Amino acid sequence: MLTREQIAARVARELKDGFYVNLGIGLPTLVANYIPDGVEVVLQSENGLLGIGPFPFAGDEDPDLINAGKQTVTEIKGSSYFSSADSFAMIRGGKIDLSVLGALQISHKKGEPRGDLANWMVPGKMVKGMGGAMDLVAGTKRVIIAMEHVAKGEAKIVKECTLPLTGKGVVDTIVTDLAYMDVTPEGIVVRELAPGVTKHELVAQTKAPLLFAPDLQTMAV
Amino acid sequence: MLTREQIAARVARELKDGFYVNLGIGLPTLVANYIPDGVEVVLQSENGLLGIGPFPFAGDEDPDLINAGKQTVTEIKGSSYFSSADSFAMIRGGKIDLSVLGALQISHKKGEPRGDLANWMVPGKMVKGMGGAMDLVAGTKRVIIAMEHVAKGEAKIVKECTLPLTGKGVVDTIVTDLAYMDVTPEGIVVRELAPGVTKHELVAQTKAPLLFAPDLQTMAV
Amino acid sequence: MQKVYSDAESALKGLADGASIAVGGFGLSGNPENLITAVSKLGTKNLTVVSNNCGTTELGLGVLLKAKQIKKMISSYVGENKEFERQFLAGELEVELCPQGTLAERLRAGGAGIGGFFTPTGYGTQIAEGKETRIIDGKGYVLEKPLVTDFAFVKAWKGDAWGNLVFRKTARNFNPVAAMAGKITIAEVEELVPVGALDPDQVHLPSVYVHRIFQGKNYQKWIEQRTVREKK
Amino acid sequence: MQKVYSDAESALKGLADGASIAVGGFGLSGNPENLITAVSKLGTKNLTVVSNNCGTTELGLGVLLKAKQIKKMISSYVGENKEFERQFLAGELEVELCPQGTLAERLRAGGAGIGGFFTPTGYGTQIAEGKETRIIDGKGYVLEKPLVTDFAFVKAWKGDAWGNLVFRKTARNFNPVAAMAGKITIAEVEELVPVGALDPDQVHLPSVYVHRIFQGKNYQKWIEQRTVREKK
Repeated sequence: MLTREQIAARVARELKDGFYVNLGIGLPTLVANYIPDGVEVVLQSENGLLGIGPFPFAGDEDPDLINAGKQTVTEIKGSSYFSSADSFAMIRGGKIDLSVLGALQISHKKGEPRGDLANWMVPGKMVKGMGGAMDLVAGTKRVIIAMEHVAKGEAKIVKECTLPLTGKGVVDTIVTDLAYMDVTPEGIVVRELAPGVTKHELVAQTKAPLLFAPDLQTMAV
Repeated sequence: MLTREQIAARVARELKDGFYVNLGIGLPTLVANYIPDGVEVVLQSENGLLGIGPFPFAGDEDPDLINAGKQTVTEIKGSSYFSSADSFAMIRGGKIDLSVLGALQISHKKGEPRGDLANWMVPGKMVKGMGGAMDLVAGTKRVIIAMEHVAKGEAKIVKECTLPLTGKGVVDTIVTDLAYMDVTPEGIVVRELAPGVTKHELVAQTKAPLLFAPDLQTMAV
Repeated sequence: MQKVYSDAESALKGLADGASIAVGGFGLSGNPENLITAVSKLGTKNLTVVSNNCGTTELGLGVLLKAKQIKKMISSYVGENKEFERQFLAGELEVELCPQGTLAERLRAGGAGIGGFFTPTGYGTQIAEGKETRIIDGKGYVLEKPLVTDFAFVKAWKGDAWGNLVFRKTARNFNPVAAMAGKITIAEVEELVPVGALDPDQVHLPSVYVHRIFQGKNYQKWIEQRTVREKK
Repeated sequence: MQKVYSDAESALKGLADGASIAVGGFGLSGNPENLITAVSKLGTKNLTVVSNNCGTTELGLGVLLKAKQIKKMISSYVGENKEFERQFLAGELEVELCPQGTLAERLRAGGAGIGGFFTPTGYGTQIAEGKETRIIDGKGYVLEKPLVTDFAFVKAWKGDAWGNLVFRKTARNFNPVAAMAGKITIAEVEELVPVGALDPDQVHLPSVYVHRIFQGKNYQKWIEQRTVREKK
């Protein structure tokens, strides 16, 4: 089983030089700490910044410079600022190469190229709002879900999402503490198992059919 | 009968302090020479400038600073530049107070608040394109047509436009060498006659019904 | 051209109960603080507010919410405000949740004279319920409508007396599109400069969108999540 | 990040006969001169070009038209080009006329993932023929579709190695929206600067829209209508 940090590190290996990337709040944000050497990526913040830098040094915080999680950040060289309309133009327009988000539930229907995602509300609980998540999953070229495989004993990869959807047919890849999985028209294909995790354990923790890649690997961590 | 300069001067009297105005190519451009004292207006150029200044002095021409007629111009203090999409956003969005254009034909249907305009093509002749005219008439708050009342002996104010329309229900006011007319749901109302022009003459030169305002004036020139 | 007002109170003339207001800002960043405070003092009621967030429980638009001046919110995320939750569950507050990009585009569309647009955002979700949907080139889209409001409140870094605005860093956010959507747009600025002081190539929002402008004061510029790293 | 090319020729790799290209510029102002010249030399044929104008008979895109490299033009105004008239009347050239604001918005929509939009422009005219129309709140609108092209050619004043662009005065015009619409967007700049040399608040077009960039040379920057006034 992977730690949250290890999940983030595995996702980071999907980054390619020159990628423009949007990282969601929480676990996905950690991906920024594991960008491979020699790979230059530009992090997008949907509130209007291309080129998020690290957190500022104490005393250097600028209330005019925050990320989408309302945290104080910095800008890198080569960054640019723009309005919310311009920010979501590039998101919806497919200009962002990769978006990493968390999930409450994921499901997949055979024949569909991508999976369904629910990550914005639980009926009966207070609705906080979807923020930019619906736009991000609808628009970015590739959507990777980074999450714990099971939440409070409940499987999150399910036959059909019962929670309200964030997007229909939007998930490309799922990275959890147990495995790396690609969504394909044939089904959810397990490509890597976390060290020490068996096929049997993974299947037991998943409420949707899984396919195992012929060249199934143990994940390098 | 008014000269072209006098037509422009009459249109200029419609300008109010603080107006944002777009002037078409040709006669409408002359309106800029007659802006009343104490009235501050900002001229918009649909290729991306708010705040057109006078022509440059010889030697000061800048190929990066032209108006929509591709003429070299200057910028005034308080001006701003923007993209074509942003330019037509403000035009379509009703942020421009007044647009002045020429016409080939104008007609009006009783009951409609505004008149129809044809000014971009003559079938059988080479089509040059509508440029920004269709957007301007569809979007600006008030559209004034500045033109000669008759072209080559043919009336331009007609019962129904026979030429392809630039806009349906878009003309508010018509200023010609013969008269000043407002388009109203009741019909085209003549408010001012040019000095020396009689009602009879005006009617003879117009192929659409005209109403005369109870307080019909002789135009001050 | 007379657009300069002495303060927020005078710039708000004509604001009446029941008005709709588009408000710039993302979280507490880039908020029109002076205008919000002035509306709080005025006590204007039954407002419909279009804003990405609704401040926090105690700050920003949260002040108007707490005083029950807001009848309806159109937002994408309101998780930072506990009072919002209470009023919503008690049925005291109408809420229209709108995806963030759709909200920004609807405000732009309102200012740009667009009658509606097809967006892929929310297709196949409950956001699309009751809305027209359509498959275009094999992809699902939802028809979304423009937003036009009676007033817009925006905050800029610098502005000139004609209303040309320049924003600073991510404090730009929703401010330009809120300005576009307002029938009467009021801008407050940290620094009001003379006409001609701004480089025309560097104006972020042309003056045509701003009807009233004033120099703001006592900016608090709150930080919601102060995150820092250690100097090594 | 590898976006910098040595010249127009190398930046054009992959451009093939039959490609569609969005080209920035208004008249001869803000034209990607180096790219147009390079395509002229390459002799690429059957191009579909989306550009507000088609240069003049001898300059700008007119060069490609004259050499019969263009199969179809999507433009709002082509009155400055006599050869255009000849080819059009002879049936050698397909033409799609599009109102200028609609053209700009279609390019933006293509880059912004909008599937279509309702515009009041052209309602009740022959531009609306064959298109869906609709009355919204009492006003007539036409549904217009986004434009996405294989390539986009844009010209900026300054650009950095990542592709952030800054334009100068009215040479900005259609360049930002052409850049948005291109699947592969190539920018030529008068001055290529190092990453970090541009103020992030003053970038007109973020680098995400630019895939290839090079320092242009020998800019002619033609003037179509040299209009001056006398010094008094």
